[in-house]
Amino acid sequence: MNGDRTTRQALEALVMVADGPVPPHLLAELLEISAEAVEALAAELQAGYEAEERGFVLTRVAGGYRFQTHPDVDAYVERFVLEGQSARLSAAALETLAIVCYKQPVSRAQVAAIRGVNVDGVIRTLHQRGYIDAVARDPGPGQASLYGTTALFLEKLGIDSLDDLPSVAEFIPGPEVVEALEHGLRVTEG
Amino acid sequence: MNGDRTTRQALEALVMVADGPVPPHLLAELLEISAEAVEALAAELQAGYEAEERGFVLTRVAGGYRFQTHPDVDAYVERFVLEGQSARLSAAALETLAIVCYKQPVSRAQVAAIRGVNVDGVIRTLHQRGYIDAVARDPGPGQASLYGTTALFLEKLGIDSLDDLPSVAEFIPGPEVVEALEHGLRVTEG
Amino acid sequence: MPYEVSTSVFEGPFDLLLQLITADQVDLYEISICRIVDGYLAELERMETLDLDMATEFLLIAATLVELKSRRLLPGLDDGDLDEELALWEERDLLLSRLLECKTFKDAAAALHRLSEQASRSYPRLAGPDERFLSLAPDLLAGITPEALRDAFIRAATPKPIPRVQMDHVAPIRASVADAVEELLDELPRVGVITFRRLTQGLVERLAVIVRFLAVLELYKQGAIDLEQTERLGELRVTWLGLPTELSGMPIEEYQG
Repeated sequence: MNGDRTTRQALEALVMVADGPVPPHLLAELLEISAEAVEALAAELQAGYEAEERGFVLTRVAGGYRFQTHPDVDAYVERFVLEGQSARLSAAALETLAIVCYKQPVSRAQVAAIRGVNVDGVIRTLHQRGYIDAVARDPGPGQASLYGTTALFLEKLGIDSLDDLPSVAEFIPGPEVVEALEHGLRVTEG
Repeated sequence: MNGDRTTRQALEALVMVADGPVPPHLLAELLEISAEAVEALAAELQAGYEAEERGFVLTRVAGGYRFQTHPDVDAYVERFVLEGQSARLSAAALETLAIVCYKQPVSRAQVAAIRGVNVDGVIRTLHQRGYIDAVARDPGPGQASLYGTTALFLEKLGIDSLDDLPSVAEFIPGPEVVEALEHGLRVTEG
Repeated sequence: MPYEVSTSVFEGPFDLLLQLITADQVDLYEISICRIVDGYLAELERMETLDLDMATEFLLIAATLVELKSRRLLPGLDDGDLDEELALWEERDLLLSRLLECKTFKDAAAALHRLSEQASRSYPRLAGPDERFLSLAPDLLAGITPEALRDAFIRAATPKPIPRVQMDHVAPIRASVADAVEELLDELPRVGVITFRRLTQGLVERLAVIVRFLAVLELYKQGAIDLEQTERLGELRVTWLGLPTELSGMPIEEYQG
């Protein structure tokens, strides 16, 4: 049936695009079917991937469903993770991390506004590496994720808490300075 | 054959764990096959997903392969993906982008001359959103930044490279438009 | 009104002219230059900051259009100076090629738009490797001290000045050709003969001067005044002739729509 096919495709698409496990009840809600139907559909997909000898599997982990690579090809994935990624933070990435660190909780858009460039890729990398995490949601429209640093970040930096970070207050120009700067340099309406 | 199966599975797995388009040469290196073999394998996978009516597609975009959701189920995915969706571009931004795209590397002043309006704000927005970047400096006096489009621009359009864009010759107005303009601007009556 | 200037999609002087000539199939002969000017002025007024580049661009176009129009309104000028005639053709060709270029990129932009609309229906997987592989990835924070992080923050948070011309002193322009015509209708009958220079003496804004000039041209077209210029780029003398009878009473009705 057509409806079934679309539901199955939508399930695959949702899990594919998610950057973490998707809870079955959320899938049920989005697909407008029961949680049992979600589980049945997932089982069907799992069997299909296995029969077709796909390089990925649909697994059920603590938080829900997600795609993972097939254990048989772990060696390739390991090499890719080791070799395919840069070993150092770029200056731009370091600035982004610093903003998240000192301004947390902060949204991606806020970081982008400070840096003046798109930071999506950098935020994703920092998130994947576990240095930052979504700690809250913006209560405003859009409910953007607000990011903060993690325990791993503190550990890597060699400090016990954010209070141990060097203070920046005396270095940052206050709002009145920024305003004066902008007034002098920008075109204002007469 | 076993070797083939593993290679195919590894290809699927590598694209699955990548967080951006994976260039064929990197896949070729990791899979220890030729770039041509990678492309053939990818084409085979694409055909397979289509035949099986999967909810995802393997696309070639911005110089590499990545998994994307199938456009047919976009209504479901849209509801799920709240963030990371880039806002629509205004008509002014699109026109500026078209000029940068077809004339790159190009200076702000050159774009402004074509559009007949100041483009500072639009250029800044496009730069902030990561669609264009300063790629060179004008060797002449003033050393103005010359702009070009980015890989993110290719991703935004869903194309593999600038070569996939229609030639600018296709947009040059036809004789009827030229005639209408000539008529509108004719010097003498009649 | 034979046509509408759609200012809501106003994107610059070429756009407006393109729209007028192609979309609306309006002959330049029928376009009231003054209405175009007023459309622009209304738009300039709406802009948050005065865009001198655009104002200049517009003036160049308006000047070319005025010249083309006057050529056609006054066919007797055909046997004028050949150099002037050629210069006018050159201006026209320049304007034409810029309009064609503008149209080319408008259509290219539409194609880019279609591509991006299509692409926006398909969402990429960006999840990255799962936690089993994370320990393999190189430690990106190796060698980074808290001080280095602070310095990076200060670098990022220090506002970068955007160099722009200081224009606080420029008052927003509040003039329209219609207003300028009214002013002239008030002033000219009283003075009779006046040079254009004197007529614009009190005006500081270049744009206001241009608006006055266009108003003068409009009255000339109506036959209300005579213009005299003894040498090229010389003093322009404006002589009040009186309002043609069919126009008196409602002389500038045309501008109010």
